[in-house]
Amino acid sequence: MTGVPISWFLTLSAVLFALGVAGFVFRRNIITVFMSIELMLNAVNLSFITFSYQLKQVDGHIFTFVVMVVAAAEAAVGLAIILTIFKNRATLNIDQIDSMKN
Amino acid sequence: MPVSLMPNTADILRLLPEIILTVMGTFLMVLDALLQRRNSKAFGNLSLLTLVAALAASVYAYTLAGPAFGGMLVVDGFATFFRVLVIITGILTVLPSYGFLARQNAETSEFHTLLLFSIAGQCLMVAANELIMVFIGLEISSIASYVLAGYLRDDKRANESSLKYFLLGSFATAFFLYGVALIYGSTGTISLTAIRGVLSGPSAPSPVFIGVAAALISVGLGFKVSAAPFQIWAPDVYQGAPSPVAAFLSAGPKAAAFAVFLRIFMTALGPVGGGWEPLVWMSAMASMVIGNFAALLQQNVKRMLAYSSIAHAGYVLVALTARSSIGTAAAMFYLAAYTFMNVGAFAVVSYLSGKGERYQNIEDFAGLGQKQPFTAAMLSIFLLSLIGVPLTGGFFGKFYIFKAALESHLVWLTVLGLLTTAAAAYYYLRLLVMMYMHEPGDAANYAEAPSLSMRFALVLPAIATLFLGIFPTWVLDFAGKSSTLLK
Amino acid sequence: MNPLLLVLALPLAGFLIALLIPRSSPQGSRIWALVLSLATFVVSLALPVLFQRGIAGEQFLLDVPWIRSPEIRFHIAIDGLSLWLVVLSTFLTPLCVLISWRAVQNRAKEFYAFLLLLEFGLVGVFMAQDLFLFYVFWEVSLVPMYFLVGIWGHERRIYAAVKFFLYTMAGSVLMLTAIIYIYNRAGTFSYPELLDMLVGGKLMFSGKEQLLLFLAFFVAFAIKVPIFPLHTWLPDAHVEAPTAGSVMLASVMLKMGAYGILHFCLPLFPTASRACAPWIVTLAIIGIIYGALVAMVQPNMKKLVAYSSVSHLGFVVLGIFSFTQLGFDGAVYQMLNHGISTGALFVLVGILYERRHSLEIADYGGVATAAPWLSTAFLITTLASIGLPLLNNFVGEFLVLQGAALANYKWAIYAAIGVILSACYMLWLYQRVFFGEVTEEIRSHLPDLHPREWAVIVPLVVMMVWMGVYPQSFLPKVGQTTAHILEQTQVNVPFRVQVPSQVGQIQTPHAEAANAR
Amino acid sequence: MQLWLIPLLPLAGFLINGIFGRKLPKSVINAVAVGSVVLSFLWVLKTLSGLGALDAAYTEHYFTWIQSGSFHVGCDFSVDRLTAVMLLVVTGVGSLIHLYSIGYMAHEGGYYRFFAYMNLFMFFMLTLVLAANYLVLFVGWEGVGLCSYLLIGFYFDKKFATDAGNKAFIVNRIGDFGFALAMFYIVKTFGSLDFATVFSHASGASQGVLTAIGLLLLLGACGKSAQLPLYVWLPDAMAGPTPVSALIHAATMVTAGVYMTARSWQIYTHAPAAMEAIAIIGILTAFFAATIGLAQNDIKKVFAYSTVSQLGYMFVGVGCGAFSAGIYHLVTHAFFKALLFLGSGSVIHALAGEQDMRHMGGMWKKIPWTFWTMMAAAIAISGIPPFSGFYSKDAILVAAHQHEPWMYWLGTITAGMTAFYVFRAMFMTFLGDYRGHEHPHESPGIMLAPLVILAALSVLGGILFKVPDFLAPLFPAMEEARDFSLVIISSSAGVIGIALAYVMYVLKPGMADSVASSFKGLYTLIYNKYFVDEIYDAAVVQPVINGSRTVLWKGIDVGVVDGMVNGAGSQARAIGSVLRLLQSGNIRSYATWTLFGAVVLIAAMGVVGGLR
Amino acid sequence: MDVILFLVFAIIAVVCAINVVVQTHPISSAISLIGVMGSLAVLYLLLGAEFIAAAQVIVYAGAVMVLFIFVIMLLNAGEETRHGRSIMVQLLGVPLLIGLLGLLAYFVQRLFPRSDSVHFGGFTGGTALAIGRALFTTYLLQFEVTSILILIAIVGAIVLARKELD
Repeated sequence: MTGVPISWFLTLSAVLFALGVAGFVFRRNIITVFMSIELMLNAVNLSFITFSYQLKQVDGHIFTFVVMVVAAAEAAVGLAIILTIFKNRATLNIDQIDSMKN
Repeated sequence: MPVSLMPNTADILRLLPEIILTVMGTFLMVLDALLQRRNSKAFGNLSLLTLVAALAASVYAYTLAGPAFGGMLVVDGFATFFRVLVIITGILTVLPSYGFLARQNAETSEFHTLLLFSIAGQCLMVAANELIMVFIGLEISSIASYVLAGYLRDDKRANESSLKYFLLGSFATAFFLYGVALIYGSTGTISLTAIRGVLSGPSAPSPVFIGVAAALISVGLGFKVSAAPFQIWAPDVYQGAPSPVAAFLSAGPKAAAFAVFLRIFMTALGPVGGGWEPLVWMSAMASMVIGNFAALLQQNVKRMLAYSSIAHAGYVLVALTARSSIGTAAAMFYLAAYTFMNVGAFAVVSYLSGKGERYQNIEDFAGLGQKQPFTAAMLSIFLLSLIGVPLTGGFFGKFYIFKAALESHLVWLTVLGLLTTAAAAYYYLRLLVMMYMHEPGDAANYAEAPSLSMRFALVLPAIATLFLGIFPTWVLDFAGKSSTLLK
Repeated sequence: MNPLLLVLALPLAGFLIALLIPRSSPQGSRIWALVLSLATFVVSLALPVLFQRGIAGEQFLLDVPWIRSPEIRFHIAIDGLSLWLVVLSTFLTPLCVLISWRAVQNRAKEFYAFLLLLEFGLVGVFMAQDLFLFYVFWEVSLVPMYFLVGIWGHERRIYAAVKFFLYTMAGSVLMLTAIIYIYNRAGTFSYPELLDMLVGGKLMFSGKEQLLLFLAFFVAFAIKVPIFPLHTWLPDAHVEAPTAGSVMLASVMLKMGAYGILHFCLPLFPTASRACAPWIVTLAIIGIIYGALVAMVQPNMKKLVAYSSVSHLGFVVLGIFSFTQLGFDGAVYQMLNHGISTGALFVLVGILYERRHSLEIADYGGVATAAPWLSTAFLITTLASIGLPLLNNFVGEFLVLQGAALANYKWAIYAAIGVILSACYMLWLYQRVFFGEVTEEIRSHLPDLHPREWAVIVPLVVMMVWMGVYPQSFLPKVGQTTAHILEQTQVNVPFRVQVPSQVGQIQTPHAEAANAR
Repeated sequence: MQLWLIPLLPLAGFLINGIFGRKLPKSVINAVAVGSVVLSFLWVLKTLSGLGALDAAYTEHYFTWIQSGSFHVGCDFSVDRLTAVMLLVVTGVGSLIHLYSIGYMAHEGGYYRFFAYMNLFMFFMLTLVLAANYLVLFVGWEGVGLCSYLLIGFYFDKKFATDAGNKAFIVNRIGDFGFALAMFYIVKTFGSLDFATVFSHASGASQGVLTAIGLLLLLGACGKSAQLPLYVWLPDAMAGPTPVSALIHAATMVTAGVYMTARSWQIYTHAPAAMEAIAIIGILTAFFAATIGLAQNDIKKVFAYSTVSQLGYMFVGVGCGAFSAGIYHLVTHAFFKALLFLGSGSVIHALAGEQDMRHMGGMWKKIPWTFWTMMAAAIAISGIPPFSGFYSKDAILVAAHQHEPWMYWLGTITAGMTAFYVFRAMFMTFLGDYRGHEHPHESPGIMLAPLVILAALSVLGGILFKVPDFLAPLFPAMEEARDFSLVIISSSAGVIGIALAYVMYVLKPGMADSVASSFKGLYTLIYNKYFVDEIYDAAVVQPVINGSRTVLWKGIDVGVVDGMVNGAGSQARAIGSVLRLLQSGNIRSYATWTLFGAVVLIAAMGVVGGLR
Repeated sequence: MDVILFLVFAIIAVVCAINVVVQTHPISSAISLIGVMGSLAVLYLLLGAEFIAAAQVIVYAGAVMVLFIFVIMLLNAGEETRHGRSIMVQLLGVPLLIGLLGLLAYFVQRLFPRSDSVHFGGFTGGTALAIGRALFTTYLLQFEVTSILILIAIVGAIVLARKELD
């Protein structure tokens, strides 16, 4: 019976990762940028799961689990930071957060 | 699949520093909630107490060195060295923070809580012997420091630096994770020692692949140690962050991240060293050049120190490029010296910057040598050490690093490094010139005599800097002994 | 108690204690500095007295471990070469204290502290027998001088100070590289051990290694000497420095370079030094003539003296690279002579500046009428520095040129032109400053020497005459060491390196790393 | 025999007057200054009498001066007949001139300074002649140069004086340059500087080497003895007080070159080419300077050029191998030229500083003593028998004829010109009627006494002191070919010169100007000393100074080298400012940069890792 | 069967991901991100990671994304504005992305040429039981330490977001 080649999964994760990067680089709304990071993390998770399937191990799952927790924590803090930014500048456009340069 | 039963006491004791830090951190938080009228000094004293206790604990933990929690952690000389280092960094951050926080009339309890947590995270990082542990430690330390960077939440620059640090940090972390995933996928394990086993074994994956994974990992770690080409965030974040925090960021996470760097690359990826050496080599060269040259034009002292910290990361990477236990020892020694001189320099900045951190520019240091001779003298020691003048830790560290580099026949890397040192002298000298060769300006005139805690914050690192420069043997031996453990 | 250690420790102790003197009492600092530097000088006089004739190698050896790994030892000693340089430093420091007595008013405390620290560093440089220690002192002497120039200097002091610091830094990092490299090859920093290993064949440098190491050392030293074209920091530093700074800089610091070449470069890398000699001698001769010519057209007294130093130090280098006994002796003697006479010149210029507050030659004229003794002292110094017989420089220049002539007669011809030119610029200077109609303001602003200045000038003049009339009280001790160096540099297997081509074929770091492992 | 006393007495005088002079009364200064010189004169006499025949050199070693390796130079003095002659001349004439100075300088400022310098000069001059090796000789050599510098610039508030001093010192330096190089070559060849060693081995050395040494020494001699092309300093040196001109620039120092070459005769006899050079330079200088002398109006300038010219004669003597003749002329010249200078000094003194002969005339009535003594000297220099000048000049010319007839003829013409311009000076000064405004008065006895003594010496010196015979054992003998025709021709040249002068300046005073105007070009050329100073200035001095300023200092030093240094700095800053562009502050740019780094590293790892 | 399953959800994931990137309104990005997560959850199941799949839906798609949407609403962030620009992104953005994707994909291909393929039920170690055992034995420490992480997140959020007391 035909299965799905491992490398397909991995490629998918690579694609998603790249798309996450793209979102980070091209989107201007801070929140969207932040979501792109989540996308990247998901991509990585997919790789972990795939590998642990291939290795028949649970470690990858644990790692993914931890990554999820971290993502949640980061979300909490990150959104708080975004709040303060918005409070101080009344904008979510990432291009306007560049008072410090050179 | 290794199954360990419930942890025994030894495990707990080896984890003692982290436990103390977290427990006390939580306690501070609760205390803050309970106390009606809060006495801002008390929290500072408490966290100092905690840190000292943690210091003692980590020294004690060293007496029963060994792996803990089924090899998730390993408490060895190396770990202890860095635990002590980050905890000292914490102490040197707390000392100047008294006056600073008072000046900015900011909350103190959470500051110390977060600081303690972040240090706990770094202690975990340096002791971690397994990638999940590394990752968690990294995140604990990072998330705490994201918040710390934006601690003055009504300060636009603080917000901005916090956001930049956070977004780019997470961005880099994602790369790090991807690299870890690839390592895991190719070696089938996440325990560093096990990885080393696989890589040195018969069924080792192609070094090319490890190289790529290493590259991805070095994105994350390079970001944390602010090594080129991932240095770009550092100047903005350091400038925006409150000075004590900037001091902390430039030393604590950096040291911890370097510890991880060393553990992963020397221990886990050691067998395929030839594969990743060019990586570190390029990064080192870029860091030294970018850091030193960009610093030449900075007017803002915090930015200047940021660039200098980039350059110093470059020097440590040179030691890593040597790929020898001597090199590791050199890196460890240099990080120690760097911590003292850099945190010391930042302490002076936070002392001088005044309310709302008005005075951050080089001009503001004018005439400090006449108005505040003591402070100026201390800063001069730090600057001379950063330049690398003999009898200071900075010099001996560089000397030891380049010795290691030359032993590994990295002649031209050494020459380049030393030449950039010479160029670097210029921007440190500008500060000396300002302090001693110009007439006092506002900042120097209005600066009140340093408080007791500030005096400690200056004298301790100064003494340490000179001690490392004149009697390096003791530290060197320890570093040398523990560096061999990485193999 | 080892006298060397005492000579080294006194200034350091003096420095530390000077820091404790309250800044409210500058007089205290002055007196303290004077007392201490005099004490140091007196102690240092024990060295030539106790110095044993006929021992070429190190004397008053003190060797205690300092850092365990890499093994660095606190290893100090002196030989006939460093003996007089040490004494020179200790001799000049009290004079510098005296000459700054009134000139330095603001932040006197720091000034004298730095002066003592400087003495410590300089003396240390000449004593260190451990390469690492040598480097330490080399750099340590840099810092106080940087501050002396930068804080108490004239208008463009900051530019000068930074330039001075960076120039030296750039050179010394190369030296550091070489030192480390040698350590990695030989496993020791101890200079005597290294020599033994070289002699015993336990340590061998390939032609290229030796050449590159030699150059690394040489550039560092050449900047300090300074050798044309690395000299441009000197005029600025001299002009901007306070009198004491100029004196210490010209009289002692420049000697660090020449001393380094003679004491380290030649014995460690005999073949390379001999191979490079022609190139270096060419530079030295260019320096001699060039320095003199440029000095001739300087409108500023200190600048003039500075360029004259470039010219004089050219003789030293010429003597060294003539690889003859006479050349060596002459070079060493010339170092001392230059120390005395140029030091004196700076002192006298300083005295003029204190009175007239100008260094421009054009602002003077007819001083001889107003201040006859000052002019006499200046005249004697001038004559000394243009190498008039019976005054010190003559002996040195004669030996150097004679040595050069023995090595290659053409060198002597070219170099001797410098002797003519020196007369031109010095006498012209003297004429413009001291001769001519005396203006009223000169007459009123230029009192003659007062006792404190006498106390500075007389010793210097006495030394000029003594060293000129009876050099035998100095030369023999030097000779025994230089003879030793000469035999160390006898290369029995001469190889001809074509310097440019050799330097050209430098390997890439990758290649280095690759064929290393 | 404490030879060292001879120079040290004047040195003591110098130290005493130099250090305490300002406080001392004139009488003490005189006592010290003159006393010391006279004492050393007496000591010379005692020494020489004690040394007896002096067939061999008598040497004293005091201490090793310089030692390096096997090479060493001692502080040694030695006396042989040549030295003896020089010692007598120097101390003798020296004493007289010191005596004279008491009167001459009586009203000058810096009295003590003057005598201190004079004593110092005596010290160095005596060191020079007593030296037993080249280096000690060089000490004296440079020392006398120094003293002449100091004394020429004695009136240091006058620019021309100090200029002249510098000129003298620097031109001498050029000579010393040659001398020094000669010494280096000697050491290279003989390994020692002691006369004894060098000369005893001279025959062994190759001719080429000896020629080189000889020529280099000659360069030194040319500087010191004001020969072509380095004579330019001597005429200017007249800026100093007249006794200085007499002592240093006529009698003693300027003859040092002759002494030195004669001293080194062993070298020269083995280097004919060098000797030829000496002779040619000598004769040319003699002629050349004489022509200039014809048209000078400053009385001291006249005698200055005459000195140059006479020194030329001495060189001819040495160059032709007639060393003793050269020395002989040196001695007699010391007498009459010193006398001429002192006499002119007395005239100037009488006229309160007037030096231009056009403002003189008819002085013989007013200052007869001066006139008659000077007349003796004038006749002597013109080589009229039996005056001293005749013998020495005659000896030289005879030798010249044996060597190269054309030299003889040129010498004879020069002799005629010498007679002409000396007497021109005499007539313009003393005869005719007074053209000045001062009220001349005869000088005091203390000044006249030396004049008289010197006059006597100029008259009888030739007969009394047969220097050649005295020196005969020292130098190689020359076959004596006394050809009276030569003698008559040469001395008659002198007579003609005098007669011509008498005609032009006494009988027909207008004639001189008409002659001058008829040979306008030639006259202006001579009158302006062939523009040599101007040429040197334009050809050497200015180019060097301007070149150094514009090219070396502003160009290379400030421009190129510092340009590069500062350039490096600005380059670094340029790099820095490029890096600043990265730091745009924009998070997305930062992310892109980070991404860039990541991609580069990954790619690099792939490539390095051998990806294919 | 598996292949179809994979392809369907892979395509959904990619499309949604692209949507995340191209949408200019954060809400639509957030919605499509949830889509990605959902489809990934299915793929997790395919890979035998039951527990993670569940967690993915509950924690990620549930809690975290809700938080996001909440904040978006709170700040009522609308269409993103176009101030300022970044030359760097415009110049390097696309090529770098292509480079990254190319490299990653290429390496992944090169690493796992061995075509052991995935089919449902090929690995059943991902049950809640297995995960739980691992978490409370081998990875106990990690599990405990994550709690600190959460704690910090709380403190941090409070520090940054709470109202000024004074």
